[in-house]
Amino acid sequence: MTEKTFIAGFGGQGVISLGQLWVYLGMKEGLKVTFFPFYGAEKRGGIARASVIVSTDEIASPLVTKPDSAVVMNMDSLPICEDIVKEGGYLLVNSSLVKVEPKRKDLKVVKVPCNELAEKIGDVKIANMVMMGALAKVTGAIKMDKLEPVLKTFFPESKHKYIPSNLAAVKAGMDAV
Amino acid sequence: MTEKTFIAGFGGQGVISLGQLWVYLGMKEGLKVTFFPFYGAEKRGGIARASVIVSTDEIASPLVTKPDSAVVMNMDSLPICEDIVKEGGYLLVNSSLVKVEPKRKDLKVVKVPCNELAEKIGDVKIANMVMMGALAKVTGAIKMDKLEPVLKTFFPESKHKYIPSNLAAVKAGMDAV
Amino acid sequence: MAVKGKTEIDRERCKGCLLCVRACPTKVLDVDETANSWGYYPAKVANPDKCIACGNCYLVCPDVAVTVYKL
Amino acid sequence: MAVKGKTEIDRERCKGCLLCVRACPTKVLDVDETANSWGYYPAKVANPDKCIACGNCYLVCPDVAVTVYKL
Amino acid sequence: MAEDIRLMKGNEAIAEAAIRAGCRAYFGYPITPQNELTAYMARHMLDRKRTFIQAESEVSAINMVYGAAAAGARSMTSSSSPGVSLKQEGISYICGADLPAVIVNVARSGPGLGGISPGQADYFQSTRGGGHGDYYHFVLAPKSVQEAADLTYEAFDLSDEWRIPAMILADGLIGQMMEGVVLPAERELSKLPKRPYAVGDQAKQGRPINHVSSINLVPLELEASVRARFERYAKIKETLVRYEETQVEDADLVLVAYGTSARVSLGALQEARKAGLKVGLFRPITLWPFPEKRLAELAGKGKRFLAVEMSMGQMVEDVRLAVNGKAPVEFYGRCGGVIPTEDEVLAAARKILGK
Amino acid sequence: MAEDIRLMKGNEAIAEAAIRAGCRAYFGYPITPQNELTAYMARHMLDRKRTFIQAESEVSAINMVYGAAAAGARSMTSSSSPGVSLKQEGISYICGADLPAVIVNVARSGPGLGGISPGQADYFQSTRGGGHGDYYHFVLAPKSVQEAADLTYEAFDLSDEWRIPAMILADGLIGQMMEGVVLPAERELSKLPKRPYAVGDQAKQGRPINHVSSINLVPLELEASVRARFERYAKIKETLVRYEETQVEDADLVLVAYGTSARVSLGALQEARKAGLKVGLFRPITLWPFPEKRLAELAGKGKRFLAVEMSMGQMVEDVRLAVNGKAPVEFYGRCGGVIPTEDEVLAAARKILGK
Amino acid sequence: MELAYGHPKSLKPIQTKYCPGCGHGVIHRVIAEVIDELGLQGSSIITNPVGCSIWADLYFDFDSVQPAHGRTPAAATGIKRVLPDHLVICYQGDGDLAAIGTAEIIHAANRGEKFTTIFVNNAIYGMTGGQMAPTTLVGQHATTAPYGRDPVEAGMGYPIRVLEMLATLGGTKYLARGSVNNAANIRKTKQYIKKAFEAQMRGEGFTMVEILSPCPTNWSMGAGESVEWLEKNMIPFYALGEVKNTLEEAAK
Amino acid sequence: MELAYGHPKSLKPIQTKYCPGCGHGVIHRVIAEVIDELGLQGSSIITNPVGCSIWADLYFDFDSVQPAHGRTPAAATGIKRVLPDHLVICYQGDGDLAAIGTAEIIHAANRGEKFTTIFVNNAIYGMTGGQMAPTTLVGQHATTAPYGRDPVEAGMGYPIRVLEMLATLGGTKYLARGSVNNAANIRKTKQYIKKAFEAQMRGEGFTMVEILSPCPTNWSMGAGESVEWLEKNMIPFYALGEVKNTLEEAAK
Ligand SMILES: Cc1ncc(C[n+]2csc(CCOP(=O)(O)OP(=O)(O)O)c2C)c(N)n1
Ligand SMILES: Cc1ncc(C[n+]2csc(CCOP(=O)(O)OP(=O)(O)O)c2C)c(N)n1
Ligand code: SF4
Ligand code: SF4
Ligand code: SF4
Ligand code: SF4
Ligand code: SF4
Ligand code: SF4
Ligand SMILES: [Mg+2]
Ligand SMILES: [Mg+2]
Repeated sequence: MTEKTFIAGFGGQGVISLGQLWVYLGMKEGLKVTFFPFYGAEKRGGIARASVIVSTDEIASPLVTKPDSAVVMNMDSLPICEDIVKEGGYLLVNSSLVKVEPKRKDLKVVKVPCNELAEKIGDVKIANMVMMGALAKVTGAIKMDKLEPVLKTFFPESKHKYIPSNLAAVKAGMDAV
Repeated sequence: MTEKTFIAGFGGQGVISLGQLWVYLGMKEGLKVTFFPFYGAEKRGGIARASVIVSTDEIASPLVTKPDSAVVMNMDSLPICEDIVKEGGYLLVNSSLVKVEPKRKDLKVVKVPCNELAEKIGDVKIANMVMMGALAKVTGAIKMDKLEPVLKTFFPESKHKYIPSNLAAVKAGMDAV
Repeated sequence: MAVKGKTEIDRERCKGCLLCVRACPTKVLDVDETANSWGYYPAKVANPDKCIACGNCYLVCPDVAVTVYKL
Repeated sequence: MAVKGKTEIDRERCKGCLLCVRACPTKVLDVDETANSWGYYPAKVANPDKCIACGNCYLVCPDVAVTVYKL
Repeated sequence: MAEDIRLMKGNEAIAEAAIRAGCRAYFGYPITPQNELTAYMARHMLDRKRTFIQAESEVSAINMVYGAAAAGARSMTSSSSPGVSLKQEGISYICGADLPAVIVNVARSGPGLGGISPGQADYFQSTRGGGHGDYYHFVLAPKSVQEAADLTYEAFDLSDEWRIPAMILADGLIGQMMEGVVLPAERELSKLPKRPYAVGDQAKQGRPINHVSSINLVPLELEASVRARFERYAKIKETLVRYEETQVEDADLVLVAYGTSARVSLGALQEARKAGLKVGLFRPITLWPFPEKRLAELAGKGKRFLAVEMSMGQMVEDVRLAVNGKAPVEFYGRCGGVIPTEDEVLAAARKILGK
Repeated sequence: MAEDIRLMKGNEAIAEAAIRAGCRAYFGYPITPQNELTAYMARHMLDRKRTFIQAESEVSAINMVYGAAAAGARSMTSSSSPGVSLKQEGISYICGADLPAVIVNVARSGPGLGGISPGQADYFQSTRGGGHGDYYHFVLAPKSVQEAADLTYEAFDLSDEWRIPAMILADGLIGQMMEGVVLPAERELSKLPKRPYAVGDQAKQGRPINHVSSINLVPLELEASVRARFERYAKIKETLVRYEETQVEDADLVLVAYGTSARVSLGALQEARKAGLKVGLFRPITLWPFPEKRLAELAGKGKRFLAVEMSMGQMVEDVRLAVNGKAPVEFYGRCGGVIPTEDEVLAAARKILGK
Repeated sequence: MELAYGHPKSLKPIQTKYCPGCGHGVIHRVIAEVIDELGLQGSSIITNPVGCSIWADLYFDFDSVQPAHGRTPAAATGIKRVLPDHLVICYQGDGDLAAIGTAEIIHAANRGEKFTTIFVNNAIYGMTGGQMAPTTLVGQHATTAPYGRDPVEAGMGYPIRVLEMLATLGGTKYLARGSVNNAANIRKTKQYIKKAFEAQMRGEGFTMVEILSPCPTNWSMGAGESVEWLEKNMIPFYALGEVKNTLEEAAK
Repeated sequence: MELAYGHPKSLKPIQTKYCPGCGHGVIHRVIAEVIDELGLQGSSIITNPVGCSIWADLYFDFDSVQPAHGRTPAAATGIKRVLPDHLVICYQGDGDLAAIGTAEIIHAANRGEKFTTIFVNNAIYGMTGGQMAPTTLVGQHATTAPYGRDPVEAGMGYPIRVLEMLATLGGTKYLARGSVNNAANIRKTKQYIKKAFEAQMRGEGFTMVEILSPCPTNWSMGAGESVEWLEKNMIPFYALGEVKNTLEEAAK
């Protein structure tokens, strides 16, 4: 199994932490993983992108140029993601912000109203966690069966108070698809 | 004709200017010339050496490692010069300062009491010019027939007053051998 | 107090730092409730009548998003 | 003036700068008329009796060619 | 759940590995894309009361390394391309003085300010002495975060053993990406190899005085010292060459690539094999000493070669020198911070194979 | 009496030729064995009210050149090996910004402080970008004082025409020796080629604003600009390669050498011919672009090659790359400031020829 | 209705890449205003440094040159010597000027190079993401001073008052320190810059204006908060005003 | 008969390569004397710069390191940080310290590095044959200032008073200027050096002694004459004495 995912959004949407946590979970499940952020020179705002791969085998190129799945967190990111997903791949769209339809017809489009679901849980900042739940569910790449203990090792002690809402967000994402 | 000469003495004996003037004269007589000083890092004192070549043909290596003639201006310089002069070459020795006999028997040793002759003319600093006269005479490499006009172009106006004594020194050197 | 002014904010140029709001002595300016196309919540002219054309808002604006007229 | 001194110059170490000669308050030192093996004309102790062991010659000598004793 | 694996950026893994290898003094100057390395060192070296200095420039940093190394400490600096150019004089000095040191280049794209995206166009500078004079030093090129940590750790030992600095040449992708890494064990500072030539504690050690320098104005003596160094180089070339081969044995075409390019090339190889093309991958791990013998051997077996680089063609010269006309050597490269894709490399391979 | 011949040091001849070529701004920092060059410039540039600055360092000097070149002036710096290492970042910038400039390296022996005697161990640094990134620049290697003057003079034109800096790579012997030289004619400053891309007088010229820079953070754009530069390189390689051959046609063994080594090799050749050995000499004048085609051609004719260098073997790699296995390439070198003698080279030649 | 304050001609009307509240924007505008007032747009050249202002060329509507990090004064020297009748502005950040470029600024100043340095002191490395600068205050946090700048135990050195240091040099003619924290200080800063540019055009010698400027991003603060931090911490240490003024005009 | 003044232990009894009358020799001896007096021969390290004193290691009888030109303070920083209990001496010429090494000395000083810099100011580049140094006086001739140093027309800059510049930095604890022109000043210079070394061993911060020193060769003068020139020209410009002294000992 190899799942190559391309994640795109704007700065502040938690694209980077989504990617990092995704591969961290993969690693904890015994998979090989890579995470590569796009690093620009702007300090605030602007685009945020990451290539993430989780695999049972050794990973060749860490750069995801033909993803199995792509995550579209905002409007701007739709064209680029649509452009590169492999034939028949997954396109996970944050439907809270992305209001247009993808043009390609071969893709398995999965709409997740991340912001709304996150807001329901009480914090729009965990929209990315909602998306992660959805991604796990549709790709099956990561089981997420030991999510809670793993989150405890990922977050520093001081942030453990956010774990319940994160768990809820992931669950909401899984349930939404 | 190619005359490769190695000149050695100590700093202050005019080794560098002897070499430079020698090649300048050669150049003015239409020869190809090269002059290469040994440059050390000490500022004052120490050894002074130069490789000089005058030739009717294009000059290959400017480094004189097997000289046709060698000029020994002081005691210290004798061993090194004796070491490298070619079989049967000229060894011109400043006999005012060099009191020992060369060991090699194949060389044409020419003794020139440069300091004494120069002092006679009135300035020990032109001992090097005495040697140049001798060198020209024994090697025949440079005619020195237009010495006076050439010296005028070599020396800046301010030093033209020294030309007569220089001429006298060269002549003394020629006459001495 | 005699001088009256009119201030314009370029919503798209504005990055919502609100330094102008802070700098305005007469509280003409305030933050807008809708974001511009970059996602910033720009400053807006909330109390146009109070403007005295002092230029403070223009001076402190890092994005030359303000124009001030004397009426 | 009570103190009497004795100065020695290391002829071979000396480079003939004559700073010691210049520095000696009592004119103990002078230039030598024969060169050392480097070709330098070193300083020499010309008037040994005048030495007051003030150390000036030692202090100014760039070549540590001077030794001064108190008698 | 795998144990003891940490998810780290390449930059951080290099830093942590250096600390565990016994790095006692780090000197750096900020530059993208290696800033996490310097930041990591700031925190963790200070925590351990070891020396961390943000130097006033890359030039200072490399010369601080020179001093610290001369004083006996395992020392390190890191930078990225323009900053490494500034270190060239210093590197030449370190080589000339036979000092161990570790230098990390998380390379970006040049020339000039260029861009901050990953690049491999510092190969010439790294492997052929961008500085003046006759010298070489180790150049180790990791392909992963794990290898970045491992090679950094080893670099300190190699460098100490041979009195030759070791450079880790990682491109920006290796520095910026995160992967799982198992970190090497922490070395005890007191058990690191001694440096009898270092300055310090002279009386305590009761030894003659030491002088660390690269100067010799007597040509024959200087030549002798250069030749002695080249004898060490020759021994290193015999014993320390390192590379990795993937399906090279039966390959018609061997991709030659290091670092990120090798990762991409491996992907291309996998695609090629699926398509029935006999493609192999030869990955130099030591760029200096370059695995020239093994490449020459492979060339003798009738294979063709395709060098893949994130440059306009630099390592390919070493491949050509190794192959020495015995087989065709082609080149595919991207530059300016563009990372080649697996498809592009596959296409280049297909073109050569005519399939 | 030959007319207009002046007896000059190589260093002085380079300086005077630069002035005559229209050098308007010189920036240097003292270093042996090129000090006469800086001193000559001090006197004669000041005399002409042109810009002479003794910079605070070599780093500053090359960046002053960058500024002056960007402002449209023919500009120059000179140094020797360690100083040239310090200029590598700046050279990379100049190349990245497509600016003309002339850089002189009167090379000594390294690495590190090394010695001050002549060396040729900066060949790699000069020809393969000691700085970071993909770039090349002209490297011209004079063999005599005359050629030092001529190549310097020409370097300004080449550099202006191609917007690529030109380096004069002369070893300390070329810089220090005196020979007769006929100097080129003085160029009128007002008639030098214009630089429409330079900054200054924007309103007067009524043009859009100019920006001189080497930065581009968009990888595809940066790649395009690098590729555009490499297209110029390709054209240069087609048209501007320069070399000198001596008795190569019938030679069994071709000595390949530049600068001082070529002079020594010529002497060895003469001795060899006297002894009836068919030895020739191939002297690259442009080290970049290297005369690889011609060497390949000669290699096809069954000749053998002996590269002679004042280094541990650097240019020999270019010879090997050019010959590409078609003929044996041997190497004879001295280093550390030792200049090989004619006898040594002859002996090396004899050994290869088995005579 | 009369325009009182509007976009200067010498600045292009485009969105900058600077973070919200970044001081560079104000400083750019003030420079452009002075150039407009002096009528020098067509004969001005700016050297924009490696730092956040590396894109200054995108914004200023006149010629520009982008030199290597810290070598801005060296490049400006080359430019000004070749084009002595131009207004040459050497724009620098505190990393560029006071760390890697220390030698270059000191010697350009000492030679009395006739360009004007605009020194943007934000007490941090902006572009590279918040490392310690030579001007970082004692105790201030940075990624490379994770426990705050510690001059003694960690040997990180003290914040450098650049103008006071340069004032010891013979070639410096006019050195002033402004700030962009409020309208009054921005007006003063503009006056300093104008004096410096005028002196440059009279060919007087080295002129420099240091400007205290917020970097909300790397100070990890909001824009307003960062202005307050600047006022509370920077201004007390970096005293505002003319540090040295030996201009002929001043002598009169 | 009692030895009053003799060869110090920490200096090898060999002929130096320095020119007759060169100040480096005196300075070497004084350093060695102080080290002898403090009993530090076995735990001292000197960094000898690129300059005429590049051979200092031949003369001093303790460990030494030869760094790249101008980077002497950077190397000394590396050494001292690794060996904090050693006496580390950073020996520098004026070209090394005040030109190419400007950034290095300023930042080492500002960091308060706990080594002592001995700064030999001979107002010229000795080793390379007489080029202008940053400390060359106005009007003084040099091969690169053939008509004399001309700060205005030729833009060659002014002689830099390094200590006065460094005094503005927080890390500097003790800065003094001596001279080797006569016995009295040599004695004073030795006191300065001793204070600096003692402060270093107490771990106080950056200490530096500048020493005015003749270079008869490149000044084209005899030894005696060069001492006079120094007295007449250098001392009036480079005032002797302690420029800054904030040592704990002084505070007491
Ligand atoms: C030789 C070199 N070293 C380091 C860098 C990385 N770098 C880019 S900007 C910068 C510092 C910027 O800080 P500052 O000068 O204070 O400007 P600011 O961004 O704060 O305005 C550094 C270190 C570089 N580009 N080149
Ligand atoms: C990078 C570099 N640049 C230049 C030189 C040449 N160089 C050797 S010594 C020296 C200057 C010496 O002057 P100073 O520091 O004043 O020492 P002094 O000889 O006067 O004691 C220079 C420029 C060098 N060796 N390395
Ligand atoms: S100061 Fe300018 S950018 Fe900031 S909120 Fe006001 S108008 Fe917008
Ligand atoms: S001009 Fe003055 S009063 Fe008017 S909005 Fe701006 S700051 Fe307020
Ligand atoms: S000072 Fe020393 S070197 Fe000079 S003359 Fe006197 S003893 Fe000799
Ligand atoms: S010790 Fe004093 S008195 Fe004696 S010789 Fe020396 S300087 Fe003269
Ligand atoms: S990082 Fe700081 S200096 Fe850079 S643009 Fe943002 S606020 Fe301005
Ligand atoms: S050149 Fe000057 S500094 Fe150097 S040894 Fe001679 S006198 Fe001393
Ligand atoms: Mg800053
Ligand atoms: Mg000096």
